[in-house]
Amino acid sequence: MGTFVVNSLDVRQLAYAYPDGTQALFGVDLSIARGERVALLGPNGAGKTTLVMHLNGILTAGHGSVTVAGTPVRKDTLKEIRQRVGLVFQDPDDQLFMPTVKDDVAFGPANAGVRGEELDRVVKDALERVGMLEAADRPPHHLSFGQRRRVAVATVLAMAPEILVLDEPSSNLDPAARRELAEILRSLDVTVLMVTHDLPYALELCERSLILSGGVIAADGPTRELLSDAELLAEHRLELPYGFAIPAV
Amino acid sequence: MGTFVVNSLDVRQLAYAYPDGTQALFGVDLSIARGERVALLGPNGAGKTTLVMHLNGILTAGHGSVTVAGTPVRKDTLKEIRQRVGLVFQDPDDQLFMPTVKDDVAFGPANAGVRGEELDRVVKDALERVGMLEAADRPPHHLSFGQRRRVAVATVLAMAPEILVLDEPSSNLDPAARRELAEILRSLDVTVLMVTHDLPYALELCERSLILSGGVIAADGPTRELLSDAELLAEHRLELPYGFAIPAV
Amino acid sequence: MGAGHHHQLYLPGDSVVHRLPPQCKLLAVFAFAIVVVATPRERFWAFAAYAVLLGAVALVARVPGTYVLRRMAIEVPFVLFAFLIPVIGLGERTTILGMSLSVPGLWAAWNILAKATLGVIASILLAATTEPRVILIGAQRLRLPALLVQIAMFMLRYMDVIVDEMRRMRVARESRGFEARDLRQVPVIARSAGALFIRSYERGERVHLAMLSRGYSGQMPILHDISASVRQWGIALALPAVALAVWGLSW
Amino acid sequence: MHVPDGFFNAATSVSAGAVAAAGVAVCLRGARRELDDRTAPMAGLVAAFIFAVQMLNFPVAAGTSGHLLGGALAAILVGPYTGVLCMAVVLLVQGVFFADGGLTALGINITIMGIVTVLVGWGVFRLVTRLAGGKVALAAFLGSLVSVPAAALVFTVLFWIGGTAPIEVGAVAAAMGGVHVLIGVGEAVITAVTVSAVLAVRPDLVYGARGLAKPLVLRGAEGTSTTVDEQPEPAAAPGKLRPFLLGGLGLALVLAGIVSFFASSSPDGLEAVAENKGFIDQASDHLFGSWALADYGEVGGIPVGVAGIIGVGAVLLVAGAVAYAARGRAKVKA
Ligand SMILES: Nc1ncnc2c1ncn2[C@@H]1O[C@H](COP(=O)(O)OP(=O)(O)OP(=O)(O)O)[C@@H](O)[C@H]1O
Ligand SMILES: Nc1ncnc2c1ncn2[C@@H]1O[C@H](COP(=O)(O)OP(=O)(O)OP(=O)(O)O)[C@@H](O)[C@H]1O
Ligand SMILES: [Mg+2]
Ligand SMILES: [Mg+2]
Repeated sequence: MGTFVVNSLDVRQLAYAYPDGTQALFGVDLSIARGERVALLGPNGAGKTTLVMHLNGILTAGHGSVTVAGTPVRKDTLKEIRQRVGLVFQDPDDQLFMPTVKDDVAFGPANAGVRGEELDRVVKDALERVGMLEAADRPPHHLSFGQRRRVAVATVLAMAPEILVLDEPSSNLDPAARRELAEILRSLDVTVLMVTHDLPYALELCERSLILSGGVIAADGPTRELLSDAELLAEHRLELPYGFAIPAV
Repeated sequence: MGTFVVNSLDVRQLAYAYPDGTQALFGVDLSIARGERVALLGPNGAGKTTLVMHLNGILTAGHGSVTVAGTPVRKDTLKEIRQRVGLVFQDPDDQLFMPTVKDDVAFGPANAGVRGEELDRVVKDALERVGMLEAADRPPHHLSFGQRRRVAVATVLAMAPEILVLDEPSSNLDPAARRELAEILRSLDVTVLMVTHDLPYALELCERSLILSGGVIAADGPTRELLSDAELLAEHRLELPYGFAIPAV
Repeated sequence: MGAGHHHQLYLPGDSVVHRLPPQCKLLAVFAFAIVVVATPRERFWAFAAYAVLLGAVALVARVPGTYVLRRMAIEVPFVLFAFLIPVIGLGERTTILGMSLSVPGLWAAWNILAKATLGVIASILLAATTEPRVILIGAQRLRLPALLVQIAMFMLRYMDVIVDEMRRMRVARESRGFEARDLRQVPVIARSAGALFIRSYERGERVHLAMLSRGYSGQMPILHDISASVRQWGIALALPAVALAVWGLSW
Repeated sequence: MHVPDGFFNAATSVSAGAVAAAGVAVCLRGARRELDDRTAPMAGLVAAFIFAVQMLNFPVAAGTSGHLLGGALAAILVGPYTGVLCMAVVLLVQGVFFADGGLTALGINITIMGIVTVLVGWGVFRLVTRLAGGKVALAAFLGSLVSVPAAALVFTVLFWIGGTAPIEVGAVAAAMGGVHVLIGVGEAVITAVTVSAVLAVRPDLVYGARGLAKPLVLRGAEGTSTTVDEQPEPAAAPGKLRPFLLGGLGLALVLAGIVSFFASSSPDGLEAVAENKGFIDQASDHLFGSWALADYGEVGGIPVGVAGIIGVGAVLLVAGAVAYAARGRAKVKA
């Protein structure tokens, strides 16, 4: 009896157009296995955010299908899907809405039925990990941008999802927080898909990368290999930053 | 007869508390000479955005003073100050408000009295520089985050300010756009103050850096020197990224 | 809450009516409303003529009748009220379809229905052919105090911001496993509603500051020329002028 | 409560228009004191919020519906002058963009829903804050609670005098009053919650509670700290109570004056008189009888027209006096 392996994420022929008519995705195919950490690279306007929004059903496929851990994303499975997939938005303002940081972080676990002391513990733990415990009682919209980004990450960590999808999580973080986030991600035993423009960060964290460009997957392979291919990178407005050299293994 | 040199920016003993009581600045002192390009570094929540908002009078000093090119920032000088200082906000959503990208970029110059063909030319030019000319007729809130950031930069470029203040302009930009922005900044003959968490970018662009930490200036000196001082950096949650080495001169 | 539906108020188009400068249209609609209201209620055919006039405007502007009908729902409360007046009204009574109705009440009901409906349709046509922002620029041209125009401008913007923030908050809630199914969830909505006010305000405030930092001084810069030619005034004022003529001829 | 075209007779519409115009003019003056470039967007937000709040409709007996008004909320958040302006803008936008409320009834709508609610709401709010010492949420609750039925009452009285439909005033008053007391409770809860929420995180935004800020701290290079106790710009304190009471009194007088003036133009009343005197025919033949903006042939032009002009004159006089008084106060303070 062979084990039957279910991919964490399976996207087939996904196409999507925004209500105003702009088509952003033109048939995206990708699979991510359980426990993988994958970087999603690509130029501005490539459709990364649009793709990511499909992974927990915030946008619903115009065409094609999205399957999360074997469950297709459909109206009736949304609740389950959203418990499994934790999404950190590109804009922290999209993520935070409760009157205090504490309440905001507690919101997800509370919806999943966590209560009382257990809830307090989960909240405290998540805030501690991102270094925002002191701000627990402040309103999230009165934090600095980077602080909001950290709280946004905490709201998702608190839900302990199986699959973590992060849309440019390191932008606006100070360098130490950026490294701490990398450590958190490495310490978790979850599948990670991370959108980023920070190629060294992708290399540091993710074995594998995808390049999304013009609404389709243009390349898929080991990060180290993709980043060594200057021509491929240049084609998709990617390039290694000044002063950076791919470290030897 | 010695020439009398006026600094572009002079901040003296600036302190500020937000209306909810959080004090963000505790006595900031800094001077930036005409034509300098200076990076403003510091951890999340250090007060960088708060400081930057004082430079064109969006926030008004609780204590202390801000002087722009010899003119103190006061109620009656605000109009003049705002023509001189162009500010790119950390969150592009705060910056864009008109129904189309084109109108948004035209807003500043139109307020300054530019009209007709001249206005069209200015707008086209600014959009071209950031590579967003094609989106001229789209509504800004229908753009991707990185595209919005570029338009935000264009709105300020179109005003041709003497002093350019940018709050994390490179975050969410794709690597090519990040380099192009650096080229634009280098090509302009203006004073630049740039907030950033991207230390290699600061090194690439700015001779001099300031570290703001806990609401006061903690260090001020040549970028190369500051970035070589690992202890100083660590004290303020700064560190050079993985795989980066300060290039030899 | 339908605070955002002003997006659907405007039907983009390129008709003569669409192209008229906003100040002309505004004045025309106000003048028309005054003529309608000033028409004695006994002059049935004058009201018919007004209706035909509005129909002609709708035709020229290519505003579909179904659209106008849908938007007329705003009138429903008063239509109901109008139907009640004859029943609860005082004075001499008559019997129609077996119901005892007040005669002055019937007149009053007709009066309200006819005039309110014509007024509503005129406003609908104005809003359907002119963008809200542009209407305000027109109002500014007509010397509506700048402060009022400014408040109205911000109000329109904030309607967007509120709707936008509401959408963001809803998406954020749902993506963390929240479903508004039953009443137990009301407190959550209520708590986040408190945050909504501040959030909308603060976002709007930052945007306003961004406007200030780009030289905004209380008046929107005129990016597109909207000065009206004599001919355009003529076209616009044709509506109230013809209505006035009808009014004059109606005795 | 949005009155459409054709609901009130011309005299009432014109008089109310004059009251509204005078009121708005006074408030434009007064608002300059309350409003700087920083609070202008606040006025816009309050207007948008009130617009949204007014979309919550409740059925009222007699087939109409009532909704939350928001005048008290506006007054507490942005001050009474600006509050009236916000309400006026909301009504203007509703009338012009949404066809909600007739363009010729704008004056009536602004008078009832803008001026009356703000004056009553703010008056009660200030009274309570003064008597109960700073209990802002409570004052907000009571202010808006009273303001709604007050507006309903004014509506009923105006309709009785100048409405175009002959109905029994008692019944209308009971229905309107009853339902609006209930609406008032709903509005009071929303106002109190909103005001407390804003007060908790942005106390500087509540006009009715301006005042306090902590001293700033300066940090020196060697970790020294000094406290500076200077307040850059003392925020304008809420206006005195008396001008508003005076204003309210003035408005009440004016309305009462107009009301009694035109009491005779209420259809049944006047009709009786007219028939007695046998001047209905005469009136409708009369040149001015048809000139009058009046809805009514049977009302006749001259009395209404002339009365209208006199009424308008009176309104302008009183409004001018109120404006003068308010300005005088501001000067004394400065
Ligand atoms: N709400 C929207 N309505 C219409 N078009 C949109 C909307 N959001 C994004 N788009 C368009 O869809 C395309 C893909 O946008 P998306 O946000 O997915 O890009 P992205 O890859 O995330 O870019 P970035 O790196 O800048 O975040 C772009 O062309 C963008 O202009
Ligand atoms: N609107 C606000 N109300 C109250 N406190 C605020 C507000 N905005 C920021 N703060 C607080 O002021 C301090 C400085 O914030 P600021 O936004 O200036 O930080 P920053 O240096 O720009 O950080 P980042 O790198 O995260 O953008 C922080 O402690 C923050 O929580
Ligand atoms: Mg994106
Ligand atoms: Mg910042």
